[in-house]
Amino acid sequence: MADFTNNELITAYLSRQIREDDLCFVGVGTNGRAFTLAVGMPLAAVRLAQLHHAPGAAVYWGNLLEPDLSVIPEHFTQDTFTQWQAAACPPDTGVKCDMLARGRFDVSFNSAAQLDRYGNMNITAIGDYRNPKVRLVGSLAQPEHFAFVRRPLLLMDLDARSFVEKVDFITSAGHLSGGNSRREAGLSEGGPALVVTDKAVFDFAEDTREMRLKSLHPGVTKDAVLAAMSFVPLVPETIPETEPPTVKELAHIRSDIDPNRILLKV
Amino acid sequence: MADFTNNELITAYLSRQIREDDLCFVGVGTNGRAFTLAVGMPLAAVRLAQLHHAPGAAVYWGNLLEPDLSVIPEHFTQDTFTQWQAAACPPDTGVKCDMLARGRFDVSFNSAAQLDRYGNMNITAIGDYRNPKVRLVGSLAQPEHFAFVRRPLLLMDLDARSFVEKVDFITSAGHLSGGNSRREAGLSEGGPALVVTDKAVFDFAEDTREMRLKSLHPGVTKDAVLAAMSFVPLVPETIPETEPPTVKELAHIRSDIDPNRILLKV
Amino acid sequence: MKEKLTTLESALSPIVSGSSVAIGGSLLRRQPNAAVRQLIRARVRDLTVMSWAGTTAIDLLAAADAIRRWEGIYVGLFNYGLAPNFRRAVESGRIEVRDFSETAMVARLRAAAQGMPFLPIRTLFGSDIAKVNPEQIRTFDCPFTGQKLQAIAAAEPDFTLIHGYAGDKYGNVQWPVVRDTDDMDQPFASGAKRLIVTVEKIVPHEEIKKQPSLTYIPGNWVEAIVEVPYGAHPAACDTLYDEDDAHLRDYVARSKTAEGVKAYLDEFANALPDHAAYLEKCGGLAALAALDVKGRA
Amino acid sequence: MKEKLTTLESALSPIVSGSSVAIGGSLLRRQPNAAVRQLIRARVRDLTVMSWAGTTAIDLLAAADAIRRWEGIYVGLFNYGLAPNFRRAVESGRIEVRDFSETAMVARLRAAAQGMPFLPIRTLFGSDIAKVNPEQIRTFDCPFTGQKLQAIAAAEPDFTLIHGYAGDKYGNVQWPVVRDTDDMDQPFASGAKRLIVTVEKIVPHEEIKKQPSLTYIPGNWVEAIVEVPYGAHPAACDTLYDEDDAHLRDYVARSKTAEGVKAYLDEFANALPDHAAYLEKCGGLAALAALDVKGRA
Repeated sequence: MADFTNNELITAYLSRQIREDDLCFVGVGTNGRAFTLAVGMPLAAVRLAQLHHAPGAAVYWGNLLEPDLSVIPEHFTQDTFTQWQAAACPPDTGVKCDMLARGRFDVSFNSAAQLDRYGNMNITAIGDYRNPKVRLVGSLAQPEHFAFVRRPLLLMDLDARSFVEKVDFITSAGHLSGGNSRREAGLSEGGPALVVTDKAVFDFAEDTREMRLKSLHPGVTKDAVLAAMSFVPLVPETIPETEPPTVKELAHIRSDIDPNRILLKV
Repeated sequence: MADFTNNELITAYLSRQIREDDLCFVGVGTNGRAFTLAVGMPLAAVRLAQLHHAPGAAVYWGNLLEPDLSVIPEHFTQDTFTQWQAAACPPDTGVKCDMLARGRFDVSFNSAAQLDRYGNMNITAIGDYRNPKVRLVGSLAQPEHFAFVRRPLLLMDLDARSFVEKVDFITSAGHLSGGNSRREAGLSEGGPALVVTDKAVFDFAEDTREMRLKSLHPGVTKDAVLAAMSFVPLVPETIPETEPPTVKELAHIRSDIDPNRILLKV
Repeated sequence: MKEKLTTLESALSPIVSGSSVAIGGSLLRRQPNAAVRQLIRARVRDLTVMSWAGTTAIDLLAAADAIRRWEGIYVGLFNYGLAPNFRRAVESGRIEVRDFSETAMVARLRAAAQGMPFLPIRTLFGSDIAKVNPEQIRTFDCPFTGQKLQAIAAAEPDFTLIHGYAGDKYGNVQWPVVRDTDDMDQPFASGAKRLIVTVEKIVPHEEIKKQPSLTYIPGNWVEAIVEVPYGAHPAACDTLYDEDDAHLRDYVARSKTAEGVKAYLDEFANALPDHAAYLEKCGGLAALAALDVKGRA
Repeated sequence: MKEKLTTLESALSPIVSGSSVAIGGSLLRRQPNAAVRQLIRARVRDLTVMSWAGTTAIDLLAAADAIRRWEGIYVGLFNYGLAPNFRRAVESGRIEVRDFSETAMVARLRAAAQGMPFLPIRTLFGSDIAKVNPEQIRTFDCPFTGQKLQAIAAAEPDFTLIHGYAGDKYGNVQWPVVRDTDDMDQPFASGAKRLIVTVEKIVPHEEIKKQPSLTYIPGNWVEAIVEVPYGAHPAACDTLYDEDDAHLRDYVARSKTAEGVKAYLDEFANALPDHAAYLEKCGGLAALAALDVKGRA
């Protein structure tokens, strides 16, 4: 244990969720830890999947479809994106929206200010919508991801302020109030599949659709996980350990994908 | 009289229907006389308007917006269109459709296999739709022109087979059964404005919306007109003569617009 | 990325009698004629065909008695007149037609691309196009304004066939900067279920990825890509070659009778093993180069 | 063609307090910031603003207390965090917001472009975005399938402001072949009622008409065009110059308080007569050239 970093653990875990020919949505924004969560680890995970077991896996990143992930630049200014090579760069973002609504995406990487027991997420407002305590960014395509992507993967650091019993505003409808409520609302099956955090992985119970502790990262206790959440998830009797990265996966991450630690920096 | 051709007369007449800043739809197809009617005289008329009184008048031609009409090539093969210079060439024909539905077009030039008393037109089928005597080309954007263009101008040679009491199939809804029927069907005001033929010009009566003889071309009699129609249009007591082209208009047509008689050939 | 480069035979083999097929191109541009000749060779029948302004591709299929139903905005031969074989088949009742005006057809393609069962328009009030087709064109009330609108059902063909300029082995197809854009190939591709693309030329992916915004059909949407030089012949591929006037005149002349066009089809499709043999039959690449326009690389 | 080249002052003078204005660009690209500073100088208030992913342009307007209502998919400062002034104004109740997800906003823009009062989506079932906005998002039944869909009302702003790369005096605006296309400027332009465009550079029409397919905003749609070099500063114009990191950091720091940003606005907008003075204030063209990326002609 501990001959890999937490980010490497998460990246390798995520990469194993990606299957051959999957089309994966990755965001473009932010910096610092948020960049690592929203961009760095997702890109590294898809690239690892491409090198390791899913050569046909593809990314839609910004408005670049199948960008060349073989070389990662040091800095991400506008011109980095402008000059990035890719298979396609559709005329406007509407094309990506159509592909979402058409069900062409298999995986998305998502994170939120708030996530609740049933995987509903909020990136719009903390407090009352019309008189918010904190106005957040809005919605982007996060509602589309939960509505249309086959396996949305949430990637968030575990924190009692983020993992709440009920989100203040449902930006993206997850499993709503559980059970069959998502289908009854008019949404297709799907919705959030896994929540991958810095301490543990969660899935959602097949029947109630409640968040359920799926595995603990090496060295993390159940109590440490529960202490970092504002609600108590389903906890099975035995909780397996999150499978650590293999030597081969680590070699890919360190030598081929992110030798300069741009993607998994913080 | 007769120091101008019939095509010159029509072209000059059409050009006077075009006002400053009008956006005009012109088609691309066919050859021989059909080319003169669908492409040649319309392009020449808009160009004449640009040179004469409406410098801001523009054409949408094929998928070229504001094509350069200053030089007309000898032949129209595909490469002629490919290389034609224009202000814009939108990504697909859907853009033109949107502009039509949005009401951005002022004038269109139309012709049809059949046109009836109320300006309904047919380019789809002669006889029964499901068992036609003659299958025609379909519809193209002709329904859009009558639905959305402010002043559709019909340009057809007068012929009893074309000017019929009732079209076999309403491709484009003109004034339907007259009176207020067009509005009652859900269409906006507008519809066919003028019918310009080789013998006479028609408009539509304000109240009944019946086709009405508006002017006779120099040297043409009322009887010659009626003999070339399968229905009797409204005929006012006095019928003016179609105003002939001026010396200035003729000079533009002959020297500037169509010196090689490509547009007004047949 | 996944390699999708294959042969015409293999790419088209999933299209069987009874399939529905959208066919790209417009007027005399980029008709997927090489693909159509392969379908004719394969004796596919009873197709439901959708098109924008269809010309040679539709008329050839009609001549081969491969179409049961057609839906679109136009079938004709542009400046060569009406489509003789399509016309004969419709008039004899062998092909059933449903006409759509341009905004209606655009709505159908966009609905499919957007994953919607329909899109609204307000073009066809009073038109018999709507009257004869209540299955695909219905009046409804706007949920906001209450005004009458027309719902147009999405186009959902089993297959979509498009002929493009250049692509890579992963199926990414690019257009040149200056081109004739008077068509709906990108919307057709956007809404396709199973998209089969023929291109004039396969180029290295390294060329494609330098100018990703020229990719109008991403390989991600494509099931199979095939290299077929002069794949639109006797129609044109804008920026590369013009329509073959002599061939088209001959085609029209021989299409005056069903027997005449039968002989044409035997000569130019059925008797030939593949597209290479077709090109030889047309005089070979040397003869076809006479159709090239400046700019062909 | 009609000449539409004018000054920023003249182009924007029709926009008065209470107008609704759609603002183009996305994230740190092509924000029409020069135009926005002119609106601030003109003391326009109570705007209803629509945007895609809005950053500097929206936050500047919020800082100047010019916005009464905002509708769009995002306001923030991309990798510079939340939008401090927009956030403050929303939290204090001075700006009312209505959020739209991306497919919803796309539907709004396309509906406007297509002359439709709405377009359907099926994204927002179960989302509070629909719940708080029955005026613009309504459930209805598909006229064909009977399935539940959501109608999204068309975006119908009085004015649309877009910053582009290069255009001619007739208002035809072109993009470079390789560019960052992650935005909705063309759909915004397609549905605009009164479209005002600023561009980095005015070029001769003769250049434009050689490559008409690069024209993404036809002059026919444009009411006024204005040349404003570095018109997106401190944001970027992809292919020409990058975002101004130092300026943005300073802006964020000064935006910690309402007083701080007031001083910033006085300094960079109110106290300056025009865009030329702004460029001088930012060190002049020589200093700004440090932001240029290779390819600026």
